[in-house]
Amino acid sequence: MTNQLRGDDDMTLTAQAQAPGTAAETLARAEALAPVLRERAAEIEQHRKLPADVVELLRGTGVFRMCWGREWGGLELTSAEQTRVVEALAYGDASAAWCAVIGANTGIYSNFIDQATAKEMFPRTDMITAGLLQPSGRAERVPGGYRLTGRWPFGSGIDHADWVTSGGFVFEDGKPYASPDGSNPHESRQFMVPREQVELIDNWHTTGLCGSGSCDYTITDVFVPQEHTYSFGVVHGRPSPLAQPDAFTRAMCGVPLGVARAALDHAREIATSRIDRMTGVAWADSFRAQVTLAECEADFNAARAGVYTAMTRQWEVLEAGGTLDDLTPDERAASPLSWLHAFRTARAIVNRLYDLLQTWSINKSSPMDRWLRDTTTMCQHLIAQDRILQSAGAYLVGGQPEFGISLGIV
Amino acid sequence: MTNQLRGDDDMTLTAQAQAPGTAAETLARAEALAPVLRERAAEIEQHRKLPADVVELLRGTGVFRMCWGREWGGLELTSAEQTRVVEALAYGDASAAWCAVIGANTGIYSNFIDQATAKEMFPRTDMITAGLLQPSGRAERVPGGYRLTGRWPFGSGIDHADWVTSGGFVFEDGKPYASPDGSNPHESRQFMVPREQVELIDNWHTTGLCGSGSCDYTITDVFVPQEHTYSFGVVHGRPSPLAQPDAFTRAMCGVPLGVARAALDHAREIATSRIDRMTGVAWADSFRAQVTLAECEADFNAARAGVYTAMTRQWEVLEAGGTLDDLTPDERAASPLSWLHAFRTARAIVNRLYDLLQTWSINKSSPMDRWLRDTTTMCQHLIAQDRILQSAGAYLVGGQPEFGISLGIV
Amino acid sequence: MTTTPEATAAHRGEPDTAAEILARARALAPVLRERADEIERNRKLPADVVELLRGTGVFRMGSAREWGGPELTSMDQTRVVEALAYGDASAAWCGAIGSLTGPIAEFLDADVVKEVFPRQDMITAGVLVPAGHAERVPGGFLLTGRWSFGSGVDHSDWVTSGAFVFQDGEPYASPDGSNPHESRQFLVPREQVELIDNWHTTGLCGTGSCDYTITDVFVPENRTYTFYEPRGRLSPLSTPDAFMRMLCGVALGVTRAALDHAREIATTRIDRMTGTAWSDSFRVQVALAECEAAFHATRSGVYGGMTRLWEVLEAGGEPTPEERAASPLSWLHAYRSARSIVNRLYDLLQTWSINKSSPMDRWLRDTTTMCQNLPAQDVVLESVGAYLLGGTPKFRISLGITT
Amino acid sequence: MTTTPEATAAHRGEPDTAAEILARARALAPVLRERADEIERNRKLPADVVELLRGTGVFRMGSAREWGGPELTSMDQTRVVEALAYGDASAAWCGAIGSLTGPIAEFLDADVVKEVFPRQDMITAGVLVPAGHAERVPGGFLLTGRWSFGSGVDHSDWVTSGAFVFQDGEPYASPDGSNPHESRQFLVPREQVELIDNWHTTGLCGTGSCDYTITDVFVPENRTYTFYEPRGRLSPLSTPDAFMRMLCGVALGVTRAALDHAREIATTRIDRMTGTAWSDSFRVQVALAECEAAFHATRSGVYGGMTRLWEVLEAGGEPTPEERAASPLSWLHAYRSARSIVNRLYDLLQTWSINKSSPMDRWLRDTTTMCQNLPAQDVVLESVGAYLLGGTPKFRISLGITT
Repeated sequence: MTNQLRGDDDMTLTAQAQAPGTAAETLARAEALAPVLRERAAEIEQHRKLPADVVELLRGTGVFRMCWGREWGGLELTSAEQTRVVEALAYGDASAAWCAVIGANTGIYSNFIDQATAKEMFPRTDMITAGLLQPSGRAERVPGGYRLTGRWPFGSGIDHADWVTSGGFVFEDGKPYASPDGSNPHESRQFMVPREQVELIDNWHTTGLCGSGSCDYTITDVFVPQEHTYSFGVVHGRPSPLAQPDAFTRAMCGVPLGVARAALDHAREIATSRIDRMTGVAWADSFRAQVTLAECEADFNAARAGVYTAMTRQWEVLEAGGTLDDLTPDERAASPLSWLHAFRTARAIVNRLYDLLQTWSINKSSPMDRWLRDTTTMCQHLIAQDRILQSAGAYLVGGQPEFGISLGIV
Repeated sequence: MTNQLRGDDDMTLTAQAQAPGTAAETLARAEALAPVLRERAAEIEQHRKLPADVVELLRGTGVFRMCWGREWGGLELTSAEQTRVVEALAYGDASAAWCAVIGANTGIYSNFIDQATAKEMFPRTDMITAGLLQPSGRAERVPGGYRLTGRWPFGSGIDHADWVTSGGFVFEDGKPYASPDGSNPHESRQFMVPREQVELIDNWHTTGLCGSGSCDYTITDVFVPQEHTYSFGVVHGRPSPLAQPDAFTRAMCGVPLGVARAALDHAREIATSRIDRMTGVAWADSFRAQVTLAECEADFNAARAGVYTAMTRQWEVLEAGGTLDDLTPDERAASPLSWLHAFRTARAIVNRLYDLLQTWSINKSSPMDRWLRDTTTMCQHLIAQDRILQSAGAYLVGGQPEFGISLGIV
Repeated sequence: MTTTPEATAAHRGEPDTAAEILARARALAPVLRERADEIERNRKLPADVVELLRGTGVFRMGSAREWGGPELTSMDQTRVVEALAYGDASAAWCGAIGSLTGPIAEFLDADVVKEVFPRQDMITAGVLVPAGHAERVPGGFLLTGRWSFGSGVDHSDWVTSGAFVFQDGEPYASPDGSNPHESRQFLVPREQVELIDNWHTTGLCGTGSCDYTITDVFVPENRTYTFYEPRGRLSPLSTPDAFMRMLCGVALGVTRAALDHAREIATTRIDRMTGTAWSDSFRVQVALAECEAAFHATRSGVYGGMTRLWEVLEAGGEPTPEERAASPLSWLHAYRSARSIVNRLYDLLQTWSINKSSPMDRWLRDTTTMCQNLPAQDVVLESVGAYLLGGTPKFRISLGITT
Repeated sequence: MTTTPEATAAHRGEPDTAAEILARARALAPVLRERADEIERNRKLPADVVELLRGTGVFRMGSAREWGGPELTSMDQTRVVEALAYGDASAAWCGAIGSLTGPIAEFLDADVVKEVFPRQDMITAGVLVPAGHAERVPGGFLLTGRWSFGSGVDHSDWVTSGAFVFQDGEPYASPDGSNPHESRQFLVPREQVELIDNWHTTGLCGTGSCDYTITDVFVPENRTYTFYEPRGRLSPLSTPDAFMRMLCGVALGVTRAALDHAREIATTRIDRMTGTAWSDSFRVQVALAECEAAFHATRSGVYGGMTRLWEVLEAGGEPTPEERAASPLSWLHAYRSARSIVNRLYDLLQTWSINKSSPMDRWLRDTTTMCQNLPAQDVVLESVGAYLLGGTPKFRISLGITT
């Protein structure tokens, strides 16, 4: 009843043999899948990665196709539409939504890869790429490509991926390789490797987001052809708002927003009917419940509006053919700041609601337990770290951002 | 009734012709003076410095004598006793208490000055020293002393002082003067100058602490004899817990603690009798008032206990002949951290109580208005700045403290 | 010759578009900033500042097209108030309050509107809370009472005041039994109102929000109204919460001003003790970025909720509970975030904030005082919470509930 | 031959001083830390861990001298609980709960104490909230009910449970008219209690705080008691709030452990992206120092308030309202500060916190769960606020009010 993320569409899951063709249909399927994900959340958590059929359920919503351009047969959703889909999935389960948004980025990566090669690599637009972009591996230049070796942490969804993308520093004859144009004393690139050539290490035992399977992985002396490597500084695809270096982090904040909305609805539903045992007062008439819920709603509304406002403005400018430099500094900083704010606000809301429900929260049978752990864990992701504040703040006052890519500065 | 700082002593103000002889008597006089200060708070604020007779009322409590050793005829209160006296005065008025604790430090400075000179400079132990210790002036070495010139900000209570102490960098022949032992490439010292040789600049117009008269002042080419200069690195007086470089900042946190207690008592008194106009519910039965007041009490108790616990432990060690190095790192860091925590907690409490009382707070006739502005302003003092956190944190993890003196590291 | 009211307004050179009013408000902001100290000391707006405000069109921005007004949306009105508050909070506050003339006209009969508001830039001020006593007499009421917090009453043309209705000294119940003790709003000419000079406050000092009294003044029946009976054209401005919507622009404008001030300082300052540039300092970078993040979310929440509510109301629809709730929650969030951001920036600038010559001093006091205003009080949270949980909201007007 | 009980205890090698118990608790902490993961997975204390705890003397620390116990002050008891919690929160929680045997003895007749507690290191656990039904029968009561959150019941010797008293199926009123429906505590041997395996929680997972039932068990009159009728020597431990005093040591011990853990890491870590040592990072320095400041104040508040209350009670005095209020407020403050500090440190260590191999994961979950325990709930604030304002406190026992 209070689920703002639910549409009126009563599409059944069986209808999904046919791929969705519109943003509305994808969103409707995501909304329809949410209760299924909610029911399976405990199982997903115990599995410590998505069960194979859950991956297929996600695929059926079209989420993995949402970032691909129309010319590829993709859905080409706007960032705002993508985020709504992610919210809808996270309303069901955070780990599933996390893997969904990671996998959906495949369409974005394709913009940075040689287009003919991309067509070979991705015969279908619902294929999944996973991996860690931060350069943690070592790539030795060899004729026609590189030999890649390394260990990367946090490979969310990698087990069910088709391709693995990994950041690596480039070496030549064992020495750091500098960019020929002198721009970078030690170049790093992204390397695409088929899933089969990657070894997983079963070490994803965490406070929350337990089902995302974000384990470490290794790649050992694998040959990667030059055309399977790319850099976010060079666009090969059609210029579009999604062919931008910050594009792949935009929709992630749908995960905390969806979880927070779920927790708000859960707490409201309980508060609507509960009676305080000690005093006999209905929670609906209790100052404590009223004020806590209203404060959380206020924070949620602002955090969510901040995300969509920044995202919509950015899309307008980019779609009109502009670049991120055409945004005002405030507008440009607003993007990463709104993501961080969504993560942190979602977690604060879940903490407050956990306390509102007191001992009703602590049992594993309550979703509050999982949401508390999920939001705490996702706030440790780079996107919610102080480094994002540092970078945006430095950008605004003329200092040196530690992590410029969050502002689309490559 | 709820005034925890008030004793049972009903000593009248007229009895104060006789100087107090004990900590208890000084505290009792401070408590007796508090209501007088409260009544005159608006006048003190408008005056932008303490009226002359208020200075005399403070002198009558013995506060200015509290840091002097017994051998000087002083009261030699422990740091904890001093802080209680300051709390009692701040319960009446923050600006008066601020000037009191500044002036009271005279007895501490005397430990670092040649003792024969100090006896000449301070024929009485209720004389007042004020000034800014951070080196902002320039002192040229000349035969027998220095010629001092400079402008210093924040000279709290300087107008009614007998002596002015000011930090200055030392120069010789116009060049930075290095310590002969090589320890300091550019030496700085404290310079004691009679009040008459100091010019005040009437620029103390602030959010709060308006009555402290903490204006800028200048000293222009004044000769300061060598023996009227000192450094906190060299003790001339009898070794004592007060002959320590951090001693003069210890009791300052009595000001925010006294103000917070005053605000708590004020809010409690009001909440005990007020009825909510819209609903007819007594505030005494209102969840909002109950929880706000109790949270503020909890925070206050902890902040205050933190101050006295650290202070008492430090005193024990120092009185037994130990040094600050005999404290554990945690104990040593606890001192400046507990001061900062008292300042910031007091301000947070006053803010919450201001909101509890809503439109009853905003009028200048409510003390909440002044307390809000006072606590906000005092939190900008170095003692409550992030620099203190940085210094204590760096000390605990082996980094470089920016402001070591807060930890007694000269 | 037929003349549309818009043409008339344009003919007189009065600002008649959102863009024009907003541009004039922005142009006035630096003037207001310069005069902020004087406005504060005056404890009410100086007469010429009132005229400067009038010149921007702020007082007419809520007037309907059919009366010759520009009828700005709530969003545009809020932008105007923000722009003024960027200059001075007290001036913007009085600007927002004074702009209620237009919306109030929607609750009066057309002939009364023509009589009392011959121009669209007249100022109505007053206190809506029923604090007075109105005795029914032939043709109207005898009004007596004392009201608190009458922002801008001194420079107003008309004063609107809430009062309980009595008949023969007894509480007057609605004839239809819906209300055991009716209350109404009463419009009284400024000249019949006495001011009490008691506005001495922490902040918003220049709003002149003093108490006022009205004593035995006859108010004709048709100069009284209730928010439950709009008589003009129904519009998103004729619901009772419309009066409070744009007021939170004051909080947003002050915060933006404080952020810009702090950023400007941070760009050039060097830390004396360590020699580090503030632009390279983690402390400064993170504090500013956190404040920007909070501000961006807060402001987006205000405009996002307001735009959605406007769309629904304009289409004649019924807002969902979430849409209704979002509106007062976003106001409260604006006031409280403004204050917490200003506090944080005040601390960021440390002793550079405390002097009266720094605008941080005024902004701290202004935002603190604003947070004591009804739309920022806990009662809003309590009421919205009750509404969402099926309890009984105390402050229903904030939710635009008229039934 | 006369033997004092203390001598006997010493003879048996049992720890009989605060110093000795504290030393043993500290020595056990690293063992508990190593076994924390196993304790958590077991969802209750493994049997040998219970014996390790027994060996420290924690279960006997509240037993009076006249029974051969060491009768630690509340402050010393809290220190012991802190020391255990430095190792593992669940073990410390059960240690604290199990130590209630001594205080409970003060509410029983001496001959009953000799019978039910032949040794001072026996464990009593259970739920004091009256959730059961006790029918008066000749010589005692027939007890039936289901209780939630029975921490440590599985390894206990005796189970104490609150229940409402009935006579002939009707609520039983106190003969003196003071209470329309009396409730009492009932002591039942562990064997007569059934456990329900439903303790699956966010944190404090190893406490085994599952539901339990008692069905139609006869409890002799003299194995029942109320906290309003102490029968032993009056002491600061025989007031009803004494049961909760030392429990907040769990929160303090966990926080100290987390602080030490974070400090140790911060001393050596280098930021990968910038190459800056954490020991030189403003972010790290300030976060750690703020947490230390909050911890120091919180802990001082607990011991300061507790010491003062102890002094007054021991001297037979009546605490002031502020002294009474300080006690439950300091517990709540300990739980809530612990959690906020652990959250802050969890974020400080970022992705190094999330893995189950980091103790931060467990401490985050433990402190979150602890905050849902009654002494950390808003009802404490509400009750203390009501008490200080002259309203009606709901949770009077936290204030030690028995009248």
